[in-house]
Amino acid sequence: MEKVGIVGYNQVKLYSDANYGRYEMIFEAVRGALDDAGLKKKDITTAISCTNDYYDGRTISNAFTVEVGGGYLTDESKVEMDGAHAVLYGLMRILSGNHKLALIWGGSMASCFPYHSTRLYEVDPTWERPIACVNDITASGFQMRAYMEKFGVSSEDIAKVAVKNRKNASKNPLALQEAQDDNISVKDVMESDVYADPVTELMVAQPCDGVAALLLAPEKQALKITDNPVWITGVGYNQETYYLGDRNLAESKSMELAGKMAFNAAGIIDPRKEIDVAELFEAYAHEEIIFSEALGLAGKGQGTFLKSEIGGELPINPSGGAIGGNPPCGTGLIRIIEAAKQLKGEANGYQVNGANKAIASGQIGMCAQNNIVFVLEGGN
Amino acid sequence: MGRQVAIASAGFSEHASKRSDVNIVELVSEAVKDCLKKVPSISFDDIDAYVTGNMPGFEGANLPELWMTDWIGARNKPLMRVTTGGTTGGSVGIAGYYSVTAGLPGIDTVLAVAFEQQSQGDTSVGLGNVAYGEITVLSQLGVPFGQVGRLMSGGAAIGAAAYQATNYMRKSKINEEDLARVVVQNRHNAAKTWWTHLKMPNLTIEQVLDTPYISYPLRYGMVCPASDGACAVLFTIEEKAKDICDIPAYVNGVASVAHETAILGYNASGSAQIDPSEQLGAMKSSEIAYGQAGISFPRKEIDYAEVYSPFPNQELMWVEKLGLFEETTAPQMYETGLTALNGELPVCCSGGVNSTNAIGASALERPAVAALQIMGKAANQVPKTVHTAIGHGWGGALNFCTMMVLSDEPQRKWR
Amino acid sequence: MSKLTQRKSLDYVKKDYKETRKMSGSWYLTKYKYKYNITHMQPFLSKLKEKKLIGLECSGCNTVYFPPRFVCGKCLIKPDRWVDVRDTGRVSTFVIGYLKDPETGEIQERPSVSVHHDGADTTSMAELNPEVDAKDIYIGMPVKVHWNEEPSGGLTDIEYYDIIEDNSEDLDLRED
Amino acid sequence: MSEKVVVTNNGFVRAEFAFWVGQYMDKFYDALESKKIIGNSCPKCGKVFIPPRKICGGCNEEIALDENWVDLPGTGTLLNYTITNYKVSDRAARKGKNSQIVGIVQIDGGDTAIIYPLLNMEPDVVKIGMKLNVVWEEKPKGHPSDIKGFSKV
Repeated sequence: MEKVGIVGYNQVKLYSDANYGRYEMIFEAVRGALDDAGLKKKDITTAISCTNDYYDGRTISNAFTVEVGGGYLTDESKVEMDGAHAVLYGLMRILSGNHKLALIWGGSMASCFPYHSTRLYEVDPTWERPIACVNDITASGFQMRAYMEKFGVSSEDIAKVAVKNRKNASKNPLALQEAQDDNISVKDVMESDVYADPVTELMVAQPCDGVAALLLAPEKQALKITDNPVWITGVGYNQETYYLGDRNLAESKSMELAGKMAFNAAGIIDPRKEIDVAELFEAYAHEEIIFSEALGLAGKGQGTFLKSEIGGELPINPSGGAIGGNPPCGTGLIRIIEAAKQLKGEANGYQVNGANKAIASGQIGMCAQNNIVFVLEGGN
Repeated sequence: MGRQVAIASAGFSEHASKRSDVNIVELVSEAVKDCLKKVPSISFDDIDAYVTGNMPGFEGANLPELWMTDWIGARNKPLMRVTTGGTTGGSVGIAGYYSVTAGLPGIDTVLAVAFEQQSQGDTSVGLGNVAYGEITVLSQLGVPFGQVGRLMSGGAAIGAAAYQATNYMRKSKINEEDLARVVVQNRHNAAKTWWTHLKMPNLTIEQVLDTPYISYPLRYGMVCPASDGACAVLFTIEEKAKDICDIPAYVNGVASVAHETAILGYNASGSAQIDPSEQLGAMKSSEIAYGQAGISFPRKEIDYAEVYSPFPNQELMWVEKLGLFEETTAPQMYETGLTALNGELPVCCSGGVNSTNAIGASALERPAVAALQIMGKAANQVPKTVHTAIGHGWGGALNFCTMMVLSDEPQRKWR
Repeated sequence: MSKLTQRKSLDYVKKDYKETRKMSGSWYLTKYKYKYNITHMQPFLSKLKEKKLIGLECSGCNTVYFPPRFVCGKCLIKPDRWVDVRDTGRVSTFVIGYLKDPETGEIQERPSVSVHHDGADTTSMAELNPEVDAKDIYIGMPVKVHWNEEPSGGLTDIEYYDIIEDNSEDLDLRED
Repeated sequence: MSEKVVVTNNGFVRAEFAFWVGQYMDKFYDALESKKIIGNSCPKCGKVFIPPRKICGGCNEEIALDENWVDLPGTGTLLNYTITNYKVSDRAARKGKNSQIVGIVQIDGGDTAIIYPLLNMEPDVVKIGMKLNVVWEEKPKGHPSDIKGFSKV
């Protein structure tokens, strides 16, 4: 795969109930990304948005975002998954050679919609939805218990991930304020209210308001725009089967296959050694561990032993991850931006030293049914 | 740089107002089955990735692609979902094209699937819901609720399209008979295609004009139905396509340009599209797509067109905007039979969206039918040989437009 | 809306499918909120109170947005120049809705128009004087704002639009 | 610029949906109505699906509508469970006072599992691998709620 450059990005600060209009937030993210790259509206040749009709409360959620989202009279489309999938589509468009600059934006305002109900709409409407026993809350409990049972891991070990991510988030000025806590302990996490046993409230990535935007350009153009682009050298995405009763929730088959595809594209043989930093979209603390195992960053069942704090052997989510703020449709995109920041050395306060290769992931579905992984490399 | 892409096969489910015998995923599997039936050498194992899409607000299921994983053979395969309202199908097709042309490792053959089961939801709430959010602003700015409702009532069930029709009719100085003629041609064509919804082999212009107005200038007999149905299209690289089928339909140009929303505007701030039938987005789309395909004289070079026209005035408008006819001349072309099945430039021989409209699938059915016409496998095959054909899609709030240019020859000129 | 209108469809070749069970579900949009930043509307609304119309002009492309707009899509910047807009304009497009009166069951013609104000580059949805016969409306018809007697600083200060005499030379405009 | 004015408006409609269940699920609900659980099996790999499906995702094999039906008992094994106070509906999620135990249950003779509440149980007696019995609604009406849940054998 040819490499594609990330030439600009921007993320609006995450709020649980933002004093922003929807269009205002989109505009701020998009305009900021263009300013970051020093470009104008007319430079955009394709715009990909990522919103969801059920998150925006309207049919065709992108019909009215054309102007504010930089899509006016450009080759435009919308991916209705995670923001990271929108980056995938933007990447495909750049790789086709048809386009010179792709603008990708994604996000939503979780303060404006009943989040758990919209997640319930994902459930099979002819079978599981009428009784609502399957929803994102119970699914998270099943997933964590499946992992703990299979590998004999305690919930304290998993709570450590939440502690690490919340501490990291406190150093990230754009993270959700409610998630930032520098003094949090494992005990605090364990003693917070039960979400879906064994998951507790503080292990959950809280949905919030936020929009992020990213600019992609082919190699030649990227070097004209900036001296120091971040390169996307590999991508992989995959979807596993649907019903929770059919799946092995202790592992993530789709993440494993997505990782294989991405590492194959980027020529990575031993991800554990070659990757310096990872930004994974963990909707719950245990997902970070399951994903790091699926990606080969840790052995099966060994994920909790990985030293993943900033300064550790393989820092995961130095920005605080999705636990540091989870705007639906934007989270995966923010992971890519945070990974790019690490590679450019722009992560003030939570910089991983000497980071040159990073991965970033996005997901959708119950227990991360569909996953996507990007491999990013620094320019210098 | 991008690889040459071809359509190797396309399939449909039966369309009807109520496919009450199947659920969403079973409906989709019917189209996938029909698609793969036409290419016996391909099995599910040969499909490397999937693209799907629908208009979720009409069906009440969020992210339905998760549910249908097993029904389309996508278990443990890469899958992406694209939705853009009315153009969803077209966008899915374009995403299928980009998935193949991008050359991601291991992805050569992609199945694009689009569907809609409208009988499950309330279509008028679904359509109105495009703008409900914007309407709430008006009430915030001091407009009483009742008046907001009245403002919208003009558009009502068929939305801003009626505004467009008024403008088009004035510009080309046509009357309702000209509109009815388009409807009659479409419905007759639909009767000859097995999967369509409104099959009316004996419809006459008088019958259409006898139905009441739904919203001036459109009558009930002229508007599209709400259908249940699905469509699947198989995209692959040039080398493989040659092995799979005799005549692949090469994808030589794609575009999906968005203009701003007409009539209401975002934030309810009005619209800069003074004439909603102007359609800069469609013109720009066709310009880009023809440019990629190396088409300089669309009128001469294109042999077959499938345009997205839920309403007859749009069919007339699109064939002009896409450069197939001079402005305002389309109605005469329909009158002389130039666009009929055996005419010089057949248009919508599947009956078009006017006869079958499963919204999410409709815009994918256009390039699908166009590709089948090139392959010589269409249900209502035109007698002449089709070398170059276009499949067009329209949607959003009058503002999205997708284009796909297909040909029996790969476009070697590019790159 | 369909309940309010007269419905008549044409016969077609139908195929019947087995009717299976239905599971119900709802999309509670009543539980949704919609957030809008209307800061840019404030000067416009306060001018309405003085029975004056102003639009926002984009300094990138000089497009005058009326009603004012938050972002100019062409330039992707915020328009920032206020300009006066006249209270006259022309009908840029229209439709006529046919709605059943809920009490009498009579079919009523309800025109709905889009007005392009002189001095603005955009159109807005509007209502005509209720006394206007729907059959008389044509594209390009000149109209003038009929102000509400007691303006309150809201969009309803424009009560409706009156038809004014068409003095354009090109009488062809009236042929439809 | 003057002070920022952000307005928040509420939605005002509700869209109703009626999902066709399809002929496979229709048969399944017919069986539930007579307090029976049925599944169908893949002709290729032999996996038994509850509820029945048209296509086996593993083999991509279509299962004919009138063949391969399997009658199943009202007993099963607990594979996984969770306890939560949240109640989610199409409308909202609420945190109630009482907690509910929800389990993934594999019906004996089936290869896929279904998710239902565990009834009349204290959290400390719930053990993965325990045997369970179906608890039927008194008047089944061909709906997923005909199975009220599962209780300990």
